[in-house]
Amino acid sequence: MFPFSFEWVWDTVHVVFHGGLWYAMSIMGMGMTFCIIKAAVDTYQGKGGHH
Amino acid sequence: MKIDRRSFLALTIGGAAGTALTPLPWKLTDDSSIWSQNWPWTPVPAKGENSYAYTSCTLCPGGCGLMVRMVGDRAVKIEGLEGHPINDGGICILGLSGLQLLYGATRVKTPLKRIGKRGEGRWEKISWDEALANVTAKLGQLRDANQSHTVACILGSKHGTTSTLFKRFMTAYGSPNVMTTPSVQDTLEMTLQVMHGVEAEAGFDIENSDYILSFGSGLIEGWGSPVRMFRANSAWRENGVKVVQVEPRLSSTAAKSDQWIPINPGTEAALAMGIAHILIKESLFDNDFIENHTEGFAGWKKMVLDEYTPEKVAAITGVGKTAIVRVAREFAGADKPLALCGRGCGDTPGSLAEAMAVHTVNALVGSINREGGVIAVPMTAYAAWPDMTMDSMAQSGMVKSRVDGAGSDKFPMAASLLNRFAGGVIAADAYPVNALLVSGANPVYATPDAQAFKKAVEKIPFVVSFSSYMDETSMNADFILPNHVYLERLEDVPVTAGLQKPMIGMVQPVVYPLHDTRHAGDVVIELARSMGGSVGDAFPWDNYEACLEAVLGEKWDALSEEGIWQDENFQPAEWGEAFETASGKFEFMNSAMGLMPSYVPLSLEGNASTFPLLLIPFDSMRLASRFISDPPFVIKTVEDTVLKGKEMCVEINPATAKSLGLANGKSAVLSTPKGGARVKIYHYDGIMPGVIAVPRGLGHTADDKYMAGKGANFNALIGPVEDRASGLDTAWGIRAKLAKA
Amino acid sequence: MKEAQGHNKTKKFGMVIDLDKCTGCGACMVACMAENNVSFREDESDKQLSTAWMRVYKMTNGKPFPDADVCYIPRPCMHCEGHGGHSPCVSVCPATATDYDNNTGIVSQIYTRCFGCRYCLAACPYHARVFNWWDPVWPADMEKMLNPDVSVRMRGVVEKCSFCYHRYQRAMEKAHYEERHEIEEDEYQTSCTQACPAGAITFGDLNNPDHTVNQLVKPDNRHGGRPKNPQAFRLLERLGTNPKVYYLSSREWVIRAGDNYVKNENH
Amino acid sequence: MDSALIPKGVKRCPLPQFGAALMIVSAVLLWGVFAMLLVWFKGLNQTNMNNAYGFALWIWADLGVIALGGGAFFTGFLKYIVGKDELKNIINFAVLIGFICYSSALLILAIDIGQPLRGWFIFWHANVHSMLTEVAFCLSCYFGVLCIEYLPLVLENRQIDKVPFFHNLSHNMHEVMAVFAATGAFLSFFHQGSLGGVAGVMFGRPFGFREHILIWPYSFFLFTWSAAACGPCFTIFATKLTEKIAGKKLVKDNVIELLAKISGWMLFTYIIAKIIDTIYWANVTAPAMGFTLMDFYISSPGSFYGIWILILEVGVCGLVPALILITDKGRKTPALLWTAIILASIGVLLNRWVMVLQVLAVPVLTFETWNMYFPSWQEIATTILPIAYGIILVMISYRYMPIFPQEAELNPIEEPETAVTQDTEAGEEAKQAQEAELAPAKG
Repeated sequence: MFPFSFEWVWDTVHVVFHGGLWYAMSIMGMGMTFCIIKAAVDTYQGKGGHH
Repeated sequence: MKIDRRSFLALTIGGAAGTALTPLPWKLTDDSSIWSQNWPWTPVPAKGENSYAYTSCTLCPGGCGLMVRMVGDRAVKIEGLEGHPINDGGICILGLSGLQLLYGATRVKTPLKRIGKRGEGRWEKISWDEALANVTAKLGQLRDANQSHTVACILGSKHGTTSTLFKRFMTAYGSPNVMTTPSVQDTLEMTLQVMHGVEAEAGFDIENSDYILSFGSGLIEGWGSPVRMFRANSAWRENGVKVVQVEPRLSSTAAKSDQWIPINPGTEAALAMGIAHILIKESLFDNDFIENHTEGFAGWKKMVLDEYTPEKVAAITGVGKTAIVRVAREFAGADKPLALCGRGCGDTPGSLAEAMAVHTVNALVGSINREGGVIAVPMTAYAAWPDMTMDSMAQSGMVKSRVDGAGSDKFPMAASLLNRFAGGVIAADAYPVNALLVSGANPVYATPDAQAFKKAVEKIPFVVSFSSYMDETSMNADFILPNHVYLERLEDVPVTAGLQKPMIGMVQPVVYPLHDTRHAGDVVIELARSMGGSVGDAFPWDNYEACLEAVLGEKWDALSEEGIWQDENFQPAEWGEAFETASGKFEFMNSAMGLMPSYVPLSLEGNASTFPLLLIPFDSMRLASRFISDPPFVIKTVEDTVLKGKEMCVEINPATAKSLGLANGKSAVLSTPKGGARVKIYHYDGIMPGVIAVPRGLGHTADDKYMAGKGANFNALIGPVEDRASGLDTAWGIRAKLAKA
Repeated sequence: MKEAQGHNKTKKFGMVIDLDKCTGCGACMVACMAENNVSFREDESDKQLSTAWMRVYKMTNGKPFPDADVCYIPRPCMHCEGHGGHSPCVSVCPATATDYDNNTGIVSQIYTRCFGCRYCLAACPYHARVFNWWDPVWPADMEKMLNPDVSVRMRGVVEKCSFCYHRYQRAMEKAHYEERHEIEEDEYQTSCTQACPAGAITFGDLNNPDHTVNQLVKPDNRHGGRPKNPQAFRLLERLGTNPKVYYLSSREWVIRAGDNYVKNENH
Repeated sequence: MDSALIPKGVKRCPLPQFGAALMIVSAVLLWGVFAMLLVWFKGLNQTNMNNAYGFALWIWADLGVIALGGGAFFTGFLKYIVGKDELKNIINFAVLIGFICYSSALLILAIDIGQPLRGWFIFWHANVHSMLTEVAFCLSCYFGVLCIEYLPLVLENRQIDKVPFFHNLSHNMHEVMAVFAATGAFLSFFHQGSLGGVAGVMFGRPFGFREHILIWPYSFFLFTWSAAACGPCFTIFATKLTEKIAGKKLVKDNVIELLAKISGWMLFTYIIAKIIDTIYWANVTAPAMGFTLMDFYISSPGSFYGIWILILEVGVCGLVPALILITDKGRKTPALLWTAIILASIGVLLNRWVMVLQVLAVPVLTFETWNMYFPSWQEIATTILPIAYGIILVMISYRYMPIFPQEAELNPIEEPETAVTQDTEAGEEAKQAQEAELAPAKG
């Protein structure tokens, strides 16, 4: 899973496979972080309240 | 309200997020998997110093050498002893499983006294002193009442010091009723007695033979010394030795042979005579031998030429004429041909006339006492036993007639007829049997017509088992005086399973006795001692080991050091000196006893209309059918075409099955005049139409759940048919019927 | 891939089983069970649930009486090489719990790594792999006979024949202790080979021309180890599993029964 | 009682009725949970699997639900990548179905493996050559995506939405949903395929093995394709079923028909590909291994796999629904549409069954016979468990979240006399809710 686990070999298969995987995960991670931070900011600016 | 919800949500989500960030969940995940890798209920074998202990196997007459791998004081694996003359590193499936007998759940751990009903399995643990006191008292009583002859003893083997001690005890005590587990060797001995006039074991020089003609012998299914036979079989393959198997069923032996000749069950003798006919008619026999070393050929020859023409034989056996002629010619054409008999693993003695017929086929080509032939191996009294004095009671007891009729005018040659014991006990013509001692045998399971035998045992008021295991015989005993398992004891095992040379193997303890058991030999000596008088005097040794050392004399050193003794410079007697018959020659017929090689049809129990099928047994290396039952490892290897769940499979030719409407794999009821069993149908193209076969060695009722309640006991389906010449059991099968369940 | 301690010459351990000599006695099965702490249960008659690393199958020629013929065929793990170590099972194991050792050609199984997905079971056409459906139990004193060289497998993992790899390790340790780099042919033999009373099983290094296995089958390594000996064959040769267990037989029907053929196709 | 939680502008059955229904389904759920616990504590001996049938009902269920859940990724793909905007009216439900299917798949896997506590080794000690590794990674990642896609719906619950932070969060998530959808589609294309690869790479199993393109066997592409084709059919089926139970229209026909048309063509093209694959496999791949097509379909003892199963899968449950769905009339005739979506769903399930169980049933060694298997009650219960769980989740989501944007519009609530004030408010908030819902589409 990680380059430091002993199954890891620096070959194309590993790089491509895990590359794609980490890529996808980071997109999701960053996406969510963005949303949460933005939501926090918006809330601070008083958006979205019903009153 | 709102506040609450908000703070609540915040708390939960914040809490969850918080915990996720701590190492806690990760640590727990890791720990749980580590735990799953070290479940406390999954055993971890203890380490220890590695070593090997050497001994011999006693689980069958084969006499293999063993090396037991030890880790500390644990025996972890039994392996074949390299360089041993019989098995040289090889080992059979049962021998490999010996440790499961040693460490298994079927052991009897202390002397036991029955408190429930016979066979109920309720026991009271007692001390050895109490056990011995009880047995001594009972035997003493009987002896005082002049009933010593009403005590019977059944032994697993007629050879070896332990058996001899029992026999010696019985003699000193005053009972002629010592019986041993029968086998084809008994019949072969008689054959040699009649035709050679010698007291000898039949040995077979299979390794040097170049043509093997087997009349139903399971050469690789337990016949003789199994591992030796396996090695021989492989050698035959390498050296292109031709093997012809005559048998109604495609057994493993038949499948491995170069030619399988299916034959009507029980007509093997007829084929042997048919072959003799061709040998004589085409004068393919060994002139020198026939001319100079045989007696009564002329007369017998006439009979053979008249009675056993290929046509007649073909009609009886179902074997084609051409096949008969071809086999006869091939046999005669070979340099060192050898004909063998003894069906399956050879536990059924079979008919004397048949053994003689097959032996004659060997004789005709001169395969007697020569390389690659049958060899009369004299029963060397290898142990020197001191004389003993028999008191009047012993003497009067010893002259009484035997319960099994062995040695009587009817069966003069027989030394033991276990098959007639049950009948004798139940009839109680001369006298009832008041006590029974059983050692190294499990007759309640292994004797044909097991039910009758059980009835007989029920009739005997006092039964003592010396078995190490809670087998069927122990279950029906009143006292169990458990012997050490062979891996715990010292013992000599003379190998008599058809070897060319006299050989003795040594059983040496590889582990300390696990339980409160005692060597049967020691127990016999103690019994005798406590009986006192001349009985006690007949046993001057302190214990079994002292006795063994004393009687073995100079062989002791060899045995205790090499673990084996064999008569290196033994040479089979030359034809000139080989025969000690009246004529000093090989005798084709014994007119005095009215014996001659011939085919004596066996009248099977049951009539053909109610029982249209012929049921025959088959032996398999994967099923122990003698006094040892299959350990878990071995029963595990039994094929699902032999045993499925709790039902055993019956082999039936698809054509026969079709005519009876029995589908493959379906349950059915098998019944014979003796008993019945629920079975599974197994369509097998390798069995003759009209004949069905079941395995021997299943259907145990005692022992542990790994063996008990699996299939049916063949011995409960068949009854003994006594050979009118020898009195031995000659039944090769029984009539049967199969019905849909 | 694991590095077999300190020697460089790559070996390819394999087995040759002479079906003309095999009597189907079953000694190999029990020799294996005793050596490798294989568990057992009350009812073992359902062979699909029975744990056996070595299993002896019965083949029949399908002909009616009296032309019927049977032949027993022992089946250990074939230790397939496939193409470049991609045996059917090794390539599918998601957790690298089974591995092809290029130094010995042995397919290993790491029980503590396996989490029991059974993909390897499904992938192996020889049914050489078995799953531990139950917790292993040794009744009475039978735990005493467990071999310390082989770990006992817990419930829920897959196990299979290892060509008695622990014996190889022992032999290598001994060799190193005696400052040898190589082991002799007879120093490393599997339990089944040692026990076979018929001497039907031969074991050794297929790459080593001095070893009997090599001489018996003459493997053609340029063609995926195909035997040059016409009487030698491998099970399911056509699947390209490239197994290291070879069989010898003088019977044509037996050799043909080793593989699948489309009707009227001759091999 | 729970009216405060029910979205504005829509009508729901009374709580007791809802509760009663919930009870019944929960009973089934508990039965499944009991079986699950049995398996976890006693081990896989609770199943009827054996060494010849290492994969069985559960793996089939896994492949099945993932195929049926394919509607989520494909609808998302169509809406956010291709830009079929109408689909916004069904995407929520598609996501919900996807979420249910994938969570079920993960649950079943957790039951299926012999050492659940070590299940994570598949990630930690990943063997990248194994299709299963790929499945595990993408599956769990995509499940993450589904959670992200499902979360806004939860946040849109009337009460939660009142919390400004959550309101904003769901709003922002809608803004970037395209990115997530794209990621989801990417992941799905792979793991759907890898599930096909599971059998396709088994070169020891002539029935399952397929020739490769690069590292992927044909079955890889066929699986993705069939999931994309049949997943939406199941989404439609679930929608229709919900409408039937709710007794009202929830999604406009044009939306359904659009989706039906697309999956119709997907299915049609898939079936053609499948037929070509079958022909090639039967004439080239299998014979090279010594098998003819009929060797796989003989009804010998222990095998009930006759050629009928192939005809049923490809013909009845493949070609037929495809033809219905690509015709305008077929889509517009309710009866035909129902038939088509049901057949298509069965078809894909049948395909997964064959690619798991028949693969193992076929004897490969000449001296072995067909393997027989019938699931134990524990297997069946644990397989029904997800269905019950799914129903419950749909019930709750439908009751408390604005799953169907068009519901209010399609089922206007006629003003009752009582509780006037509340209802005017209701109207207001309903509008707001809808704006919030429509926002991403605008932005």
